[in-house]
Amino acid sequence: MDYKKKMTMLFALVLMSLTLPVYAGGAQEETEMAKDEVVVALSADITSLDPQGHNDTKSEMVSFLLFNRLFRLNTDFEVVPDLAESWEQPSDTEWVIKIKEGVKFHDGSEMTAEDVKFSMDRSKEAPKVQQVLSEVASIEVVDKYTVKFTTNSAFAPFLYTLVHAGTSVIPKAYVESGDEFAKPIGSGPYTFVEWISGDQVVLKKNEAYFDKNNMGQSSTITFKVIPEGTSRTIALETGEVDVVPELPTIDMNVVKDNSDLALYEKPSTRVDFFAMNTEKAPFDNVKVRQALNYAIDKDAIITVAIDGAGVKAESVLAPSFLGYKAGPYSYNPAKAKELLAAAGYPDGFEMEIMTSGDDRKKIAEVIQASLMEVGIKASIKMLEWGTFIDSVLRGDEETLILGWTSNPDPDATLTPHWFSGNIGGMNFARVNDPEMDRMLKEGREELDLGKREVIYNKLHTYIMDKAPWVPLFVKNNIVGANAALKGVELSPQGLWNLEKLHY
Amino acid sequence: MKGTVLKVENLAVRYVTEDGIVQAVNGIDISVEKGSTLGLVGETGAGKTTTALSVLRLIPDPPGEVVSGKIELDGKALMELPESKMEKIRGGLVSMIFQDPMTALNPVLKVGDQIAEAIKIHQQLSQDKALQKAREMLEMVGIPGARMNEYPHQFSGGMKQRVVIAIALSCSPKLLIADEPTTALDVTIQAQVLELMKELKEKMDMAMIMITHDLGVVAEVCDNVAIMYAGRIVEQGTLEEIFNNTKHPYTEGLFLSIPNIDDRKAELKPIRGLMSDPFNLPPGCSFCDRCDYAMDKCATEKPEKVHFSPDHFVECHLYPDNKEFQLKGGKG
Amino acid sequence: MSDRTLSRKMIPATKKRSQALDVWKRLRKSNSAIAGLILIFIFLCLAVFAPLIADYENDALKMNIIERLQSPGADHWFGTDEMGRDIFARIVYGTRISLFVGVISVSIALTLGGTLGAIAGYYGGKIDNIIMRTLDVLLAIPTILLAITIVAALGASILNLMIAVGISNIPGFARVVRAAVLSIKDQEFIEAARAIGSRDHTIILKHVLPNSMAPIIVFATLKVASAIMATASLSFIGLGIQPPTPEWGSMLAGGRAYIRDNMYIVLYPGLAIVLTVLSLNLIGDGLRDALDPKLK
Amino acid sequence: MIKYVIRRLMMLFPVMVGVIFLVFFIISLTPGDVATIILGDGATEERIKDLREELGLDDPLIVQYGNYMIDLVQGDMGKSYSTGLSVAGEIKQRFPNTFKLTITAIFLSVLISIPIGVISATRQYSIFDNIGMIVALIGISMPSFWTGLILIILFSLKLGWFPSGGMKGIMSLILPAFTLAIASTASITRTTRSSMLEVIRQDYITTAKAKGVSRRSVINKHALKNALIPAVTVIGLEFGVLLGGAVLTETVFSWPGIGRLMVESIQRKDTPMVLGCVIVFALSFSIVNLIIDILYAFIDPRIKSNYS
Repeated sequence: MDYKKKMTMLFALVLMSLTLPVYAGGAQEETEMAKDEVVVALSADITSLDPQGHNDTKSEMVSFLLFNRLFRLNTDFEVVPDLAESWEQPSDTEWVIKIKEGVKFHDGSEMTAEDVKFSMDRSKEAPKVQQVLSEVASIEVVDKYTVKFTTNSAFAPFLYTLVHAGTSVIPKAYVESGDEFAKPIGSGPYTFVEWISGDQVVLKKNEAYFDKNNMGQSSTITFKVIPEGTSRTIALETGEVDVVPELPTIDMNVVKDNSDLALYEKPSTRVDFFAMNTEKAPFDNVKVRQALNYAIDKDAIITVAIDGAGVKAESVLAPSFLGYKAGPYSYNPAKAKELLAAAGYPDGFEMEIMTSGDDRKKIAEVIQASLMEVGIKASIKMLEWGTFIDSVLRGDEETLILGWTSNPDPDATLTPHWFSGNIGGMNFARVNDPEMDRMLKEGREELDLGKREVIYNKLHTYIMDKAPWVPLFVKNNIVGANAALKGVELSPQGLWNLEKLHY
Repeated sequence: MKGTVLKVENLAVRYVTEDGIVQAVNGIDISVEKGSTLGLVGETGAGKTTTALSVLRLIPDPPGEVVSGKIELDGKALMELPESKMEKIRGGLVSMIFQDPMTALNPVLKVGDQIAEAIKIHQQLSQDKALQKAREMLEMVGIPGARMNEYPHQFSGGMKQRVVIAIALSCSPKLLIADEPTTALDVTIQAQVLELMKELKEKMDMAMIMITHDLGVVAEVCDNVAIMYAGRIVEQGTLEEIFNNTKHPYTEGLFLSIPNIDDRKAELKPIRGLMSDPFNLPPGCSFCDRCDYAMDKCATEKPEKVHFSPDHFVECHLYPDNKEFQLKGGKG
Repeated sequence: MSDRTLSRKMIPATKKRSQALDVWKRLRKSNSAIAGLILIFIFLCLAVFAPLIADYENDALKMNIIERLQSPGADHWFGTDEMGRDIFARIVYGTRISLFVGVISVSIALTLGGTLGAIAGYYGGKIDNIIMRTLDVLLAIPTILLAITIVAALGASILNLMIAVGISNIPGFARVVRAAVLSIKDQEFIEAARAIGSRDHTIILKHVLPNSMAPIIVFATLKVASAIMATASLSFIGLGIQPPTPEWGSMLAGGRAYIRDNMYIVLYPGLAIVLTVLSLNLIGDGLRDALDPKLK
Repeated sequence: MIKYVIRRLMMLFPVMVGVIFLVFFIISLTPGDVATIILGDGATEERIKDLREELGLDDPLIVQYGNYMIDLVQGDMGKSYSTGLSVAGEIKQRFPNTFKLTITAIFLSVLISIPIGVISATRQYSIFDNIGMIVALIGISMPSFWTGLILIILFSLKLGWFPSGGMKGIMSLILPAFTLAIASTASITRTTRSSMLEVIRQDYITTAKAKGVSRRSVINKHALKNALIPAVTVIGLEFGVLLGGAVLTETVFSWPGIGRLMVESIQRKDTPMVLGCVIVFALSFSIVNLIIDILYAFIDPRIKSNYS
């Protein structure tokens, strides 16, 4: 036998031995004709199956199917009860919540107030989500189905904190068994089957789900990790996946033009913004900040960075928020130049934009180009996410680009961003303004909606006048799905209620 | 004589390289009788190996090409044969032993297999039978049969040359071409190998071409001698004629440049200069610029053959006019 | 043929000149190497004369939303990108960056790796062992992974990119230089230099290195090509050169989402990379063949 | 022979110790505080301090390194900073995928490049030689993510022959393996060609021809085996290139391998995970090269006798 033949044989053998078992799986899959399975494309792998061990939207999607929280948000971002049966507020700082009776975990055991307290206590300690319940001072078991939360102070948006995945209720007995969420037990509409790291998460319908109105619709939901945007769209076109929650905006037309596919679009609550570090010159000068608000061409950003799938942001929150008020700026390079000259920079200056991620890189490029028009030379510094956050917390940046999605109560976004105590935290512009602090406190403690609206109205005007940010745009959530797929619902955060997906 | 085994007529070979054309062999005639040995003598680059490779039709092409010539081996006109037929002839009718036993054996194949391969090709034997025969061949050249499963690097130089000989003789060729078979060996081993070749030649009744630049080797094994210089045979004759009746100044030069055992004080007289540039051979006699006897016409005219006996001829301008001319023998 | 064998045995000084000539003669025979040389020459011209071809600020950097995503045509030979910048202009200026990054990172690797390799090869023994075993550590990590780790640590910038690609290529150069030095250091003219009392560093710099240049040049040529590729790969991971610098790798990585509808956005920078890398490889291969007398 | 293998394996230890130290050092240069990264937004100073203490981040680098090595020797690769999952478990899941991909790619690449190299050498300067070499070189001249995307568009979107990504069955292996393979085809082709060119000029090839061995057989039996020796070395080195290339290919083809894991971990400054990946990369690269060296013995009997 000559060597060529030997090599060929050897190759064939290795190829076979490598792929036979895998191939068997593939063949099996093809014979399964009935479409009772939904495949969801994820842009990154989930980080944890422990609902208190992650704080990212991918893991959240899975957690929402495996676990329940006391409350949940509907597609309009209104708080609706999930596990909670009823609730009352005996005082400004006390919340008594009764959970539904007879809720069973996936292992068949019943959920009690003991589990709720355990989960909330664990949440307060869990590194990734400890900030969620930071306003909660204590949790007590009142009876088998009732718990009482005590907050540090009057806290209007309290219920909104209980929709976070970090407040999912997990069985105390399971956690104490030490399985470390290798095979998580929850109470949700789907049960865990497997997680193949970097590849997929498979969930199976929970036939014994307590909420008959919100039962899982298809027998299996598989989350497939497809990091590359173009590949995600192609997988949707070839039918390898059924729904793409984060469809690249550039591919919207591909989906629109394909009769087998459907495009879903809904405004989000995420504001992408350009923040200036007010501690650093020249951004300590309000005129400079205002100049930049005039100089940056938001329309261009929307066109280039998100292919038109969004609207201009006129203030630091999305328009749907309580007390929203648009700022006074519009694209006007001439005015920007005037302000710069008034601030003592008629020839502009050099500055640095810091950000992270490919999408933001594009935003940065457009801003860079806009600023060039008014004589400002901006350089872009791209950092890895972890490094970026760390630098931002330390205040290393001159300016930065970031986006922020929050729970629908305005305080959840305004306090982190504008309260002076959060410098070194989420107060990206490092604004230390007693007037702002005062208004923020007033807003969070005011339980009357009408009065709150007025307070926040003023706050918006005040912030936009000081102009530490240039709010850029509010992006639409774009979901691409197979046209035959039913139950595709979007909330301001994106694909929502995944248990309803089915053919 | 028992008939002619090899007859080469007007063979010319050239190499076309990037730097120009090398006229390696320029119209030579050779014939080898059955059972006899022809010594092909000359210095490096004279075209000896090229001549040998032409007989096997193994001139690397490109860059080599046979310009003209007829080669008849055992009555077959080789130049006309298709490659497939030629494969049957190589190793079957004619075999070759190469200069450097160190590189002539494939380092990654067992020696037994290398011998058996030739046997299998030419005698259509099964693998087992061929290996059996290979073992016999190995023993015939004086190597224990058990060593046939070893690899070439496990053998010494002399042993390797014996293996090469075993390969060459494995199919009892009619003609054996030995290209400086002893040059690369130690002096003591040289004699052994020569002796072995001589012995096997007699035993198998082969004809042989012994390519060498060593006149000692020639004296030892050859019946006839052809002296090559720059692609031409400048003098040819029987051993006796060449050694005792030297005619060509180049032949004389060769003799004068070997040390004389009988007279150790005798001064060596090497041939002066280097061989002419093979890219650019002079129009006349190629040897003329190194020749002590050179005349004006040597530089411009090619010398003709001058016969002294049916077998003995020389190509030199000294003789056509004066057949009695005697070389000075280094004394002048 | 015999005279050629002789010429190779001549003394190094004359050998060098005749060898260079010889190499050039043989290189000239290789059509593909010549094609490579011509292409590289064109790219070099583009790099040098970029300002005559296109305006950096206006064509390559300035955003022009109205003209974004235009297909190749008379106004924009290679079309425009998502910000309306002229792709041709960006490619022309990108030539500067790509060649610069390739050459500098290889120079870093060559200087550091070459020094280590030369010392290891020349002194041998313990020093050789220590240097080469240490480099084994670098060698055990695949080049690109090492580069990624280093860029991640230093932060993405042109300089850091060159440092990372340079460092990760050190062991390769050390090995090649060491082998070249080993093959030359025991030759007689080195002995001769030592005999007349030349110092070690003089011997290495004046005698050993110039005579072992051939394989190093080949290796360096090929490595410039792979450095350009590595830069593109790093861009894909998001560790490439920062915008708006027109660099081919980041143009490719940044434009890849447009591959469906506006293929030309990634087609031309891709072709620029392919052609440059290809021609460097062709030159390297041609040189290698031309320098290797065995392959004639 | 066994002695040799053992000695080579022993030599791996100092190398791995060095590799781990090097990576430890490089990652320590990476800006960003792990504790802050893990805790993310809104973490209190106190919590960050606690976590730093818990992870031993305030210890000098050398102490951290020592602790890591002590755990490693006991078979504990630690837990991922970002997910809390066991590094060993994660790698156990991911590495076979990368291995499957790279091995298939190596075989594809060998299958393509050896014949091209051999034919190019036997027909030096012919059209085939020129075109073959240029095609092989174009392979290494294309950025693999670019090639990958083009292949996906062509073969899964337009033609529907292969899945666009993921890891399901032999079909899903082909595109990524091919993408990876073409990047290393050139150097193997190049080496095969030049060593073949050298080999077919050797005396023993003339010997074989003089024996009457046919042209085919001379190439396949006598020349190829000798020419493969240098080619095999390059195949070993290319394995490293392929492992590196896997980083990109795995992303484009959604292949759940260790290359992607490593890059993601670097970006999260997940030191234990990065170290785990690097160890596995370096080990497999070194072991493949050891296997290659042993393979020599089967091709080249001269080397076998040198083992001691």
